[in-house]
Amino acid sequence: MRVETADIIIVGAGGAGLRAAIAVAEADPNVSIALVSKVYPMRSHTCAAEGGAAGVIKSNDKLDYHFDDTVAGGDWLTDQDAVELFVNEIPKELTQMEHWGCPWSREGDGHVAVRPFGGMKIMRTWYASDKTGFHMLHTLFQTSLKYPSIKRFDEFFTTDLLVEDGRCGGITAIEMRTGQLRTFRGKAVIVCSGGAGRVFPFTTNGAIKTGDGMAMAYRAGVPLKDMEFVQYHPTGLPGTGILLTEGCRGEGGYLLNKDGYRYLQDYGLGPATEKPVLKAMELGPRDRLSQAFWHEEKKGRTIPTKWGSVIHLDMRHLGEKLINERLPLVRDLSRNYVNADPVTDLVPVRPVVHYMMGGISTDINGATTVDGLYAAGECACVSINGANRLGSNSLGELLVFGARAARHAVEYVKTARPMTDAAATAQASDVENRIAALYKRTSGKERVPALRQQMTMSMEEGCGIYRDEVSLKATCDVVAEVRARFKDVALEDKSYVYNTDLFQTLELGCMIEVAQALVVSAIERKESRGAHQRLDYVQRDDVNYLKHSMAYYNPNGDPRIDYLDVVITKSQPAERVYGAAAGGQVTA
Amino acid sequence: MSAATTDTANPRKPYVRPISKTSWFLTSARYKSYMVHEVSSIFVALYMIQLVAGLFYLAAGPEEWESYLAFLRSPVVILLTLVGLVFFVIHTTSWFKAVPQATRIMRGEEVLPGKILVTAHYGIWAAVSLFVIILAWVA
Amino acid sequence: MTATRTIQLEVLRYRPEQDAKPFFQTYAVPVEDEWVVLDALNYVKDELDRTLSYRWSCHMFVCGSCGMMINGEPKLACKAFMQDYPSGKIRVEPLSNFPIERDLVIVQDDFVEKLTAVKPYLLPKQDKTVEQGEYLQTPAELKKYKQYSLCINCLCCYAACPQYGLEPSFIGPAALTLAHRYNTDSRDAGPEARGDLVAAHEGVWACSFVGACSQVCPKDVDPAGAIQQAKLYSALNFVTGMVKGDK
Amino acid sequence: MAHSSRGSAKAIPWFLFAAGGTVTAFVLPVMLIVTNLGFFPSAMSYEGMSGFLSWWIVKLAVLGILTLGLWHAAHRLRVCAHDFGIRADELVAWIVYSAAGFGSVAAAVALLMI
Ligand SMILES: Cc1cc2nc3c(=O)[nH]c(=O)nc-3n(C[C@H](O)[C@H](O)[C@H](O)COP(=O)(O)OP(=O)(O)OC[C@H]3O[C@@H](n4cnc5c(N)ncnc54)[C@H](O)[C@@H]3O)c2cc1C
Ligand code: SF4
Ligand code: F3S
Ligand code: FES
Repeated sequence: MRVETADIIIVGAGGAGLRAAIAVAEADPNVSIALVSKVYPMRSHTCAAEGGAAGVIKSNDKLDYHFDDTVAGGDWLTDQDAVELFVNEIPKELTQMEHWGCPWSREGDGHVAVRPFGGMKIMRTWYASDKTGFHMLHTLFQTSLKYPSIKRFDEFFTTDLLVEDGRCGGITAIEMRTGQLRTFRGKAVIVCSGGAGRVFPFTTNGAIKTGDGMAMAYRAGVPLKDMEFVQYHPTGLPGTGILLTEGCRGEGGYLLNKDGYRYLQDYGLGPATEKPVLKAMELGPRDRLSQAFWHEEKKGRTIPTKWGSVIHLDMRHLGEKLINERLPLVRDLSRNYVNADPVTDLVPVRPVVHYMMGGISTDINGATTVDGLYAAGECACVSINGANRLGSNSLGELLVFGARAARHAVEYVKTARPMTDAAATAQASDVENRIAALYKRTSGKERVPALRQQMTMSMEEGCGIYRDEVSLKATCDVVAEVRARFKDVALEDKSYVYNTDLFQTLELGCMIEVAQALVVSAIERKESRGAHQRLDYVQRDDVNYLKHSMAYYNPNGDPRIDYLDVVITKSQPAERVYGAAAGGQVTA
Repeated sequence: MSAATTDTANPRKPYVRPISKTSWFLTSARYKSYMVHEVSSIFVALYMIQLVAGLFYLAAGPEEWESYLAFLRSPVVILLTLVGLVFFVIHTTSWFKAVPQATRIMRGEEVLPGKILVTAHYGIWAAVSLFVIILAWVA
Repeated sequence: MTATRTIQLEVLRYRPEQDAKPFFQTYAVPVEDEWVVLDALNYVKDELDRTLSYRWSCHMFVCGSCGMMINGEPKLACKAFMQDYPSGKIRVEPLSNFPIERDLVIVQDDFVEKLTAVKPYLLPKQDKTVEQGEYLQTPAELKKYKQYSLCINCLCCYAACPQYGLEPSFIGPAALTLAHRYNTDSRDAGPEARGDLVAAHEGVWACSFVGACSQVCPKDVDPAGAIQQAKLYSALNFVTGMVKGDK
Repeated sequence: MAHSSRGSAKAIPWFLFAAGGTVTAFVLPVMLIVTNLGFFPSAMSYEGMSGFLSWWIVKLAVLGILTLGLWHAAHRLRVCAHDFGIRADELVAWIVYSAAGFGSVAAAVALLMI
């Protein structure tokens, strides 16, 4: 088997992976980097992020305000040391992006502009019209081309981490165009493989967001933290799940039920003012908005369509000029996919799975419980998002913690002992045999698409916006069953060159593990907090559950769930207030 | 077969589709219309040669000039003229169409809309043409 | 979900391990009106034929993965709506002008190398540390290059450009456009700092302004326009260089 | 850089091509009508024409149109040859540009003779 070596191996070339690679290159040009990604970097799902990235820069704002919004937004399940670090570092990171050429939208005097975002008390979200993630990703990718120490392995599908004695020494990855398995040996591995929204059927996440890195780390013994917290974004297009950014509401869009009524005022988010007020109405946090939809649906006040119930997003009063300038992609998507022009029509929307608050458990340096193994970006959980991420915090997160993990890894590799050849070879050949078995198995009883569909549907049914013991148990059973049946899948495509049947199969394997960690964590959390809302335990329970759930892999059954204390420094848990009482700034 | 997951053999064999170097432009309407405006240059060249020759005839005196005019009246030249005219108009319109792409003018914060540029070109074209015709008329 | 009609999806297949050359395979696919061609391909992949390979991810025309020839036109499969193909027959092929790796998957190394070669990153005019804050840029200065920064690298323009097909050394529309994007950024030191690959024979001068690139671009980037402007820059640069006598 | 000398050799002809394209776009259609279709016998008469061309400013304008038109056509013909599959670009360039140069000089000479 061919072996590649590098000091630091980065799995994933999205926002987090690229930021990490550049940080390594800048910290020490002599540290060699292998940047491994299953898609070309610019295809990574960071490109889909629309709205913006929050960072304190304007004179009316304070780091403490960003801290408070984030901690409260996360329903106090955030680690406050991490949040503090995050809000301190993000303005520098965003400025750095500017220095690398990111085309941030500007004010008349040439300073970067900020826009309002849900759950934020003050306008602080930097944006590049409504293509922020796209511009950030391309800026990072193009900037990364400057550094000779970054060696890219585009379209290499990582299958496993190589771990010996609690120390990570590399990965195995399949070169997609030859089907050949390769070993990558290194002293540190940074996993930046993105989220896992695809474990649900209706999601804003791209096809590649299948939780591969989470599953790899999990199988290698690293706990997945807070997996039960799944963010539904309130405004996805019915049918496709394509996202209409929160910027739509930030700029002043309304959410209307079937009677044309701004129903959010009935859910503690009012009063309904004409101009948007931060932290109120449409600018409330995502968990609250998605939950309000669920209640409206139960009351029969949503509009039924072939793609499920919808409510309307009304942007007509914003005018064509503003929409073209600040929300051009939204207009493009709505016109194309639901045949509604926001300038003149109401746009149908519904909540859609968007983001995983949970992920690979790390400390504030991105380090995991395995030495030399780091994680950053959406696949990781440093706990700045807690029980509910605020929109526009994750683009910042992947910069801050991508760079931190990288810098820490650069220090680590200076003294790290490499893994032994024997162990690396043995593990790699296990992987090789596993894949060979997939090829050899003939006429498997099970088909990948059918298993995937069965699993994702049951996730939506039993583990959605609202959950209870019964629904969760049912989903848990389905996932366990799918996991068992997955052992019988056989490849229907036996070729080696760009075999997407193989990759979808490996991805399904990862999704099953992630789904199981998710459902079991959800069953065990017997309270309602942030995005985790239980119909059978409707209150937040700080006595028993002001803790992170930690799911540990179990090859033969349900994961073991353990708990870890939340880091609280200066903000004691309190009630989350939105609407008039939150005292948010009136925008524009 | 598991061997192919190691590097014993490289199974790649990228396929390159052949492109004809001499007839590629027949494969799409878009390319054909491009070739039409490229070919207009043949007529521009012919016309320029005709004009330069005409100058020499003019310099040579009235009789020579008369023979030049007679040449212009021959059916072949008339036919070529008519075809050339079509190509010239195609050249003009396709050239104008491309103007906003090749020149971006900022007006304050906005890029000057292409339509204005194109319209202006048509306006100037009309004015120039009218001017030449009047000049020829009064002569 | 009731399918409204069935279409014939003709897909150019090529499996390097078995086929000497590509061939068309037809699938009967029940489609919904709201679907895009990518949904039809996903239907084939899930229900009819696991061996079909193609790239896709975002399904919202922003990742640039799913460029392919659809009825002869380079398009994003996630932006090709069923309603626009009423005839009931859709022909899908890998992007023209690129080698076929397999089925609808093309080899795109060439583009990535060219993109790298044009130095598509900011070469700042002025040195400023992060602590000193952002470079100022007015909305008008932003607008000057913004359109050219919208390229998603989908390569539809390369598939449309005959000059690239004929002369693969041509740097091509998207890479040149990105070079121009930085050259015209008010924060950038400009064309001279970027070296003169753009002004080389295989740079802007290999473009004969066919314009097909801009006609097919799903993001209205207008690479043809960017290249013509870059020609003017290069030519002016050359002339001023000659006058100054440093070429 | 090796690139630049080769590449930039196209800068000057391209300038002339672009300028010529613009000028010809405005004037050629109407000029062709006037000169070749017999609608304007008095303007096209010997007296009319030589009188017209006795003005220096007119000579200059005509020279400008002819030179730019020739270079425009030459450059486009070079591209055309390439598009029709003729790959001897250097040779083609030499031929068409020489022809355009020769034509421009000839036009100047003829104008001086008038
Ligand atoms: C539609 C949408 C809009 C959003 N809008 C915003 C917003 O406005 N503001 C905000 O802050 N956040 C937003 N988010 C969230 C944010 O965009 C993501 O959390 C973030 O981009 C994730 O970045 P990442 O680098 O962690 O992962 P990604 O960008 O998803 O990158 C993952 C990388 O890992 C690689 N990879 C994965 N698996 C493997 C494997 N097995 N082998 C090799 N490589 C692998 C992939 O190839 C890819 O390169 C949005 C998300 C979505 C979906
Ligand atoms: S310029 Fe347009 S067509 Fe070309 S790669 Fe970029 S987005 Fe695609
Ligand atoms: S199609 Fe090709 S020739 Fe130029 S204008 Fe576009 S790059
Ligand atoms: S799937 Fe991303 S552009 Fe089509």
